[in-house]
Amino acid sequence: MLAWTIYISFLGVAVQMLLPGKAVRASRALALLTAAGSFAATLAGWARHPGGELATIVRVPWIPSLGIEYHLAADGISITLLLLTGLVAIAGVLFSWNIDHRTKEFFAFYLALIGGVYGVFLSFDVFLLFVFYEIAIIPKYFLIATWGSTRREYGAMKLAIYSFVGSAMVLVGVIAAYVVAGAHTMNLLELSKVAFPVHFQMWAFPLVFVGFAILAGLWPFHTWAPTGHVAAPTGASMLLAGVVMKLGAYGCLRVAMALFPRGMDPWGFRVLGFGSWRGVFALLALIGIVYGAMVALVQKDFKFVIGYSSVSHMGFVLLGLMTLRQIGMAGAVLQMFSHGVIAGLLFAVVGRMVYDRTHTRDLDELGPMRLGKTLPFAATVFVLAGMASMGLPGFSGFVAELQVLMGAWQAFWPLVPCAGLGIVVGIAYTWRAMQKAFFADAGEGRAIAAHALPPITLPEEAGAAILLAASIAAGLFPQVLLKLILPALNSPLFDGLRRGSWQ
Amino acid sequence: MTMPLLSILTALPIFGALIVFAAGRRDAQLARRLALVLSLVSLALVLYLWHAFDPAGLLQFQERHAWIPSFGAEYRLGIDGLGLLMLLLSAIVVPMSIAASAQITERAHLYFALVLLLQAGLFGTFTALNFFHWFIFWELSLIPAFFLIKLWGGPKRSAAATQFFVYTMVGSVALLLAFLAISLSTGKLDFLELADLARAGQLLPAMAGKLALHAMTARQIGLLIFAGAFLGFAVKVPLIPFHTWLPTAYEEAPTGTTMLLTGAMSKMGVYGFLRILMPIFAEEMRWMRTPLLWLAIATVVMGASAAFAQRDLKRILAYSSINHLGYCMLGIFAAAGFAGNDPAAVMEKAAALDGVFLQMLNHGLTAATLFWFVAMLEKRSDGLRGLNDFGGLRQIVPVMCGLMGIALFSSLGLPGLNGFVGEFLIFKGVFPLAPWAAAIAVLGLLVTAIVILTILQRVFSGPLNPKWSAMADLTVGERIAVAPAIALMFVLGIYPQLILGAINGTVVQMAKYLGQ
Amino acid sequence: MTGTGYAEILRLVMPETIVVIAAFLVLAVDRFFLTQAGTRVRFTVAAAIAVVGCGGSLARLWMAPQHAFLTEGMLVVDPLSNLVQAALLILTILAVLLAVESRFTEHVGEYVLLMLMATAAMMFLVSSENVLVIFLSLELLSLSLYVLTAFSKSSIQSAEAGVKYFLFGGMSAAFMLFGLSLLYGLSGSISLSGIASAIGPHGLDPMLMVALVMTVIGFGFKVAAVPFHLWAPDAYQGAPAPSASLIAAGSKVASFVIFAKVLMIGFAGAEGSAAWRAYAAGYVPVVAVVAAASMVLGNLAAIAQSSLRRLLAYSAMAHAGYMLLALAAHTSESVASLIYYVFTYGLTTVGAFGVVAAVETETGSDKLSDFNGLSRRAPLLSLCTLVFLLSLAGIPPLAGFFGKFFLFAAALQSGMGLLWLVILAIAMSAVSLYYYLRVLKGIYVADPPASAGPLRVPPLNLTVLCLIALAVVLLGAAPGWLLRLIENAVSAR
Amino acid sequence: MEMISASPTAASPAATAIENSTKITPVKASGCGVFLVARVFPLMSTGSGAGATTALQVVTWVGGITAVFAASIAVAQSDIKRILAYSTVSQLGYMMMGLGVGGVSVGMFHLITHAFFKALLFLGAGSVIHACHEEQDIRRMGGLGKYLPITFATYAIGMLALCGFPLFFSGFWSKDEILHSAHLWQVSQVPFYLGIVGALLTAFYMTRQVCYVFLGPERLGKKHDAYAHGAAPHESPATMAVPLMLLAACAVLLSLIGTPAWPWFHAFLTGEPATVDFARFTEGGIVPVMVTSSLIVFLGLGLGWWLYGRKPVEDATAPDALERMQPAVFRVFQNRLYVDELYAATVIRFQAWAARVCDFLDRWVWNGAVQVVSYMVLGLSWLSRLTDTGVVNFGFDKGCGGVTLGSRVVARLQSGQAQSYLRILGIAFTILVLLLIWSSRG
Repeated sequence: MLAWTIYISFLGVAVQMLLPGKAVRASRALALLTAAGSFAATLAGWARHPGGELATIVRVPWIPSLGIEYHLAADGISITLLLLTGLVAIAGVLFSWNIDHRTKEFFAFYLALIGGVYGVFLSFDVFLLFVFYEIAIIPKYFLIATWGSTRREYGAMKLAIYSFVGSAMVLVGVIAAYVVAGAHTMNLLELSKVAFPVHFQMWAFPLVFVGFAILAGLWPFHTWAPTGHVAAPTGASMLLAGVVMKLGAYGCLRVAMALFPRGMDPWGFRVLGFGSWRGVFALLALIGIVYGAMVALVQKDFKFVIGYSSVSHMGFVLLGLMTLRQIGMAGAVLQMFSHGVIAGLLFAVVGRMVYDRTHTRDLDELGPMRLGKTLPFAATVFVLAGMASMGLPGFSGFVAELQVLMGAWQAFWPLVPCAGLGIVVGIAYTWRAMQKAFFADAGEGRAIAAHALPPITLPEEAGAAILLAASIAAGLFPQVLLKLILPALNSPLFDGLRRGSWQ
Repeated sequence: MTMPLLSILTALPIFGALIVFAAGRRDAQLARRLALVLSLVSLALVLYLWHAFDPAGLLQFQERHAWIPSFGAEYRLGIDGLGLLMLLLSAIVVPMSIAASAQITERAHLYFALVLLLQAGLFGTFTALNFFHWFIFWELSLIPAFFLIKLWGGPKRSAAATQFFVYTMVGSVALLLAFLAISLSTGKLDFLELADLARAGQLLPAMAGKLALHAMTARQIGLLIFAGAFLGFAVKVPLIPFHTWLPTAYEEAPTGTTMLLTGAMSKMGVYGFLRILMPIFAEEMRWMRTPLLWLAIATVVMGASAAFAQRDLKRILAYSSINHLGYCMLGIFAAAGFAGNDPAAVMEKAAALDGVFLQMLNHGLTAATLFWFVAMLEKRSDGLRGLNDFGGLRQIVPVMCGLMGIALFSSLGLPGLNGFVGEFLIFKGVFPLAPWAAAIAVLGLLVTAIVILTILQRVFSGPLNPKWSAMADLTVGERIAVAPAIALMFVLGIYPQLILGAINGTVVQMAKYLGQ
Repeated sequence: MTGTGYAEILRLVMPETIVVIAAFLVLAVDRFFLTQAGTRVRFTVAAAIAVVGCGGSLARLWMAPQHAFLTEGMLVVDPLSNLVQAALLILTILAVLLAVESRFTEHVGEYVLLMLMATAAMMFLVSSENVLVIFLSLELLSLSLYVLTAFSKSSIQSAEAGVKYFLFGGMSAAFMLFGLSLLYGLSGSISLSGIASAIGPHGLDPMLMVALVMTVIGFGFKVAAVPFHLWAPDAYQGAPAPSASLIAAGSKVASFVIFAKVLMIGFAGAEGSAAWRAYAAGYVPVVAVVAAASMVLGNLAAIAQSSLRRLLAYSAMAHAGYMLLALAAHTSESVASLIYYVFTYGLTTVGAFGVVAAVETETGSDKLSDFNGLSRRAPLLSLCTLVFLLSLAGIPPLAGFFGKFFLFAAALQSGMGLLWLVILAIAMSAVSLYYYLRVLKGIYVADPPASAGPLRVPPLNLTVLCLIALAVVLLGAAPGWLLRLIENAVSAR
Repeated sequence: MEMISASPTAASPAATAIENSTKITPVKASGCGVFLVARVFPLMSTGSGAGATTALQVVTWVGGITAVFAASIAVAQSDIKRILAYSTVSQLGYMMMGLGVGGVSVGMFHLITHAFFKALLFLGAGSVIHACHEEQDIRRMGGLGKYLPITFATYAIGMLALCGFPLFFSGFWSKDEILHSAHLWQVSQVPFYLGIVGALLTAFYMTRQVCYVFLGPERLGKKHDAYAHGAAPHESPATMAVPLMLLAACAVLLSLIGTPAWPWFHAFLTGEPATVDFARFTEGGIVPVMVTSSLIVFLGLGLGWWLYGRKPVEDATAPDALERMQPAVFRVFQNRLYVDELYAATVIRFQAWAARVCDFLDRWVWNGAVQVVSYMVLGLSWLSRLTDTGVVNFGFDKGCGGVTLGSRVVARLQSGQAQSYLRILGIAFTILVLLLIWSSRG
């Protein structure tokens, strides 16, 4: 059932291309239908595998001579991320409702991207995973370069290059792993059973991890994220921040960490106080948290604030992964979901509700417009989303970061206070942006009347409602997702990790 | 208790907020009346709880459901005397604040909805017994408060609101981190269970064992974590020097909101100390006794003195609230700071805690009323509230200044009014425990008296400032509105048993536990 | 010539023969019957005959696969050679089909004839393990390609390209001849295996080194590896599209196959090693160095290009670099991967040149700016371009990616020693994406010139291109069967 | 307690406020205070059973000192109401002392009795003031006895009760109980003597007051001739007279419920049945104490009479008798022992200074610290932002730029000059051969 998420999406792409260029409404409807369809498929699949344990969906030999299989499988982590993808995809379509320039191409690329993402989350054969991973990259480029706003071509190309450098590193690692294993298979599970030589893991792990983590916005390879997010059209930036960054984190967990667990073992010597790659990446993640938040604190461009906030929040994901504690990693996966939803929401407000109406993202210019009064709905949504993003309890972000920090307390406690600093700064920038954009005091500058702005449309309200509901639901009943995630973390796939420094 | 009364109590204002927001869109008055009615309903509910509450028993009206087992989050509600008292206070203050917010006309439906949300936050905070559950409300109560200040506040509202919010958030984050550590080391987030652990002396070893931090002794770890939690509450109370958000916030907030802030929200901090820090970190508090007492003294004395230096009525009252809460802190630290559970010590601690409880209630009531009077004054002086803007008002608005005088005297601690009882008991309890602290803190009493009397003198007596010769006295409606508060001051002043009776069981048990 | 009569030989070389006959048939028909007809008709007829001829030869290869090893490796017919020949024929067919609509010459007969002769030459080339025959067929191939390059008499560029190609081809031919003669001198044999068995024992003496390098230079010229590439950009740019595609696709396939044969059979025993820090003299290091140079220089130079043809030329060098990796690895897997790679590469390049031709005939030039907004003017064509370029960039699930993957995997399987080269290759292919994306950006993102209406693409070309694109996708999505064929073929010898 | 002693001083706003609200307030308010202490008495006296806990000691001492302190001030006052106010304070001191030394019943009993006769006195004073056209200075009164007989009589009763005139007045019994308990107090005898002195002073200043107000010549007219308007001092109407008489009655009769013989009130508070037993008088030193206090009272009365009653004061401006004897001492008392000045000099000044300091700390130190921290964070943020644009992004862009540049250079190698081809070939050839030769040596 889950496999249909991929098929439906690509089917949607095909049909989109066959549509006549004029049929704008049709292609919108079709896009929405496709997204909803694949989401429904996800739900059905979830209903079928509620336990979160590993379940193979399709497994047919693909390139026998290389032992490559077309192997789709899902565990709780995949399902969680599939749910996320479905939600964000639907919301993204809703928030792209106002795209009328080359609509069908837009949605074709959009759905292709989604299909690729679904593929990554579902494929259990490293080769297949990589294939989908790359498939997801190209549409991003065109979405941004064609429909984007500021410096779109720069942003798009930057994103593409970063992604490709990353995937190049991954490719090297994967091929090397394939060869070294000599098992003539690309199956994740079997590869994870292979005991690679430690010295090999010691260079393969950082290679693959960084390769994926680039896409997860690991500092200092994060700069594609803000530029890309800002340049992208709303729907795309929702997908970028909401889903694509998760691809990176997912790859880190699924491939890098599952295949090369010993890569995180201590080196046996210390450089600048670091004893292992684990420590290095944990620190980088932490720097990402604080640094991203701080940069966001002093941005003038509303969208950049959100862009950097994603860097900061993805830092939590990576930190959680590096804790190697069950709770920390569960928190990381939860944070993937949470950040996906929240960032999507924030970008929707900034890009669609505000920018498409006021045509400026400069916080100082937005101030005098008194958007709090003229766009109360946008203001409300942003406040709620902001609360969620700053990790107020009751929203998904809180539970996620809570668990990540718990893991961090156990793994490397000295980092925790710094993470706390990151959270505080996060609160500061969210609140600053919110005030400057929506509730600025009566200042000079052009105060525009309410009627000057087109009212919030139904699709926007629907999309916002979906995402908000998701965030709050996950915040109040994280158990629902944890039930999926925890068994997945205990699956044999991560035996290596557990044998390693997992506690 | 089959009926989840506490959940209902908490849910009521939330739905109320929705109703007000939806219904009051057109008509500010309607919104206000609706909100008032709703708050009175919850007051009635609280009174029913009060009635149904068994003074002897401890934890009552419990509700308990599993929530997130993986880190010990539970849905657990329940109140003992402390919780009940706090519920009562919030239930009393909120209607007062709504009644005092008549001048809010712009986006009134939003305003009153937020007020009700704030009330929900308060109720949730005072009834929750599991950190996770409690923290949700603890944080969520900030948001309405923030917007109440931000959207309806005075000229410097943005700065004030942000400072208030970020400042408190810093505290919360520290608190959160501390509790993460605890939950890791024990797997529990339940206040009572943690308290039991702490009493059994297992908490500290657990923490030390689980978080084997580099070369840190168990004591250091304990102190580290305690410091985190302490910061969270110290900011909220606030203890000097974590208080700088308060004067601006109180000054800039619309007076109705200030009533809420000082009347109810400031109690959240003290409540946190009583419910969380004192039971769970008893040992650490004992270690840190002296510094803590000094903090409390600083809060008492410097709060009062700073109040003396102010020229704006609201700021004066703000600082004097700091000073009054300082007494609570003094009582708590003294009670928590000393070991030994011989009957005498227990008795003294009980006295101090009794005083703290009463002081919380009384200060809430009195301060709220005072700000209310300031609001009335502002209404008549179109916004002027400088200490020296008035003078001789007693000749033209005798009723107002009579009633306000009573409120002022209550806050000054005149015997016979509620203000006296709490402070007296606190000092009575603290004196035998930490005579020096009590002695120094008495200065605070003196200075407060001077401050309050100065208000009386500058505002009400002396030559009449001709500017106000036309000022109107309290209307009948206003008199009726404030009457209950004033009456309550007398009642509590003369018959504190009303409260002491209800909280006795809790206090005595607390005092007993503190010994161990 | 012991025991094998000419009939036998004729039977063995039937495919080549069919092609040659078809070639003459084309010329004859064009000369004698179609003197009055318009270019289009003549091209159609010629193409038809050529296609039939190649088809026949294909059928022959398919129906009656032969197996033979004539004395001294004069003629080696085995599954591998059959497979390669089949591929060559397919490429030729495509090239010819794409040529049908072109208008650059009056001498249709001669043109198609030369294409077929070149094809025949390539077929001979790949089915021989004898330095003499190799050299002869190489010369035949080169000569026909020179002419094909300079064929567009109207265009000065074409002439220039032809001259340069010829000059440089001459030099490199000289080098190769010198090298081969040295080999003969050293070994006293003209068959690769003979040479190998003769030089194997003594290891690598300076003479052999010189011979080796010279041979490498000769073939490096054919495969346009840096630094022997200098002819390529001009030739790619100047030559008429069909010739260019033949040069870029067919001759590359043939040259690489024979290059591999020469090195792996002829210099067996003199491999040496290019492993990091475990360096040993032999042809592997030479090839490795050349490969590295090709990747770096090809990719970098491609970034700066503004003409699609030149861009393709430089990317061709880069791809040559990747393929040399397989030679450096010199295992049977690597050969298989090489063959897969070069097939798919050839296919893609033919397609790419087809697109160039289609756009050129409309806009008159191949500047990147002329592709702006193509997706609005010719959606289907743009889609094909997308497929071709992404495949060249190595994006899954297109053939190019799998080619690269197999290649690198094979290279590593020969030992982790080549890891540095693989990493370089992958990094460079990441760089390569940049310039391919630039082209695609022009096509999809940029807006078409205001005046431009829909672009007219001849239906035949379009269908052919679509077929190629489809093939590229299919070879990518299901590389299994082709890979099996190749592996069987490789392991069969 | 300091509050209350300070409260009636007319200068301090508290008193004004109090007098504004209602005359009875001081009594009532302070009564509440005592009552409260009485209520929490169990709390206070817990622990060491002998009723001498620290709290109680504090109460006792404060009470005793207040009693004497306030009384001595009252001696030299000339405002009728202020005298009463200070006497109230001093009586409160008694009550506190009583609570401290003797427990609830003692203090409460005096509270009750005092409430009545002090109410009586205030009312009487009111009536007097009313009669004298709002004149409050006793030096400008005198001889009012004949104009206001009822007031005079009742006032006298109140006065005697307050002084604790033996046997017939409630004040005597309640005060006596206090003194008795003080006498029995283990901790110290000083409170007892304080009480004695207080009693003496009370008797003295009350006599003085009465002499000034009701006896002697009329000094009223000297100020403003009220007679011109024919408004001679006149007795208050019944509305005032009746309460006076009722209160007077109580002032006398209350004594019945608190005698040691029949301690009904004590019993009422303790909940035991009350019994009549005159033998109790003989118990531990009751009689001696009674006698002593009576003597003291008589002494005080006598002194007062000797000084003020014997030869009446003719002139309002005439210096006070005491003043004539001890000008310095009297002035001290008259100026209320310079309490206000003391406060002004010490507490208030210190307070003002402290306030300024705290305000400074608040504005600059605490808040400054917060500001500094936040600015540091902001600074760091800017730094990070600069790093991001200046280093990370810059690095990326420059890197890409470098590649592009390199590609240009490389592309320029492609000169297109056929002549250079051979050169390049040659170079490549030699390089490769050298490479091989060099490597084969190694």
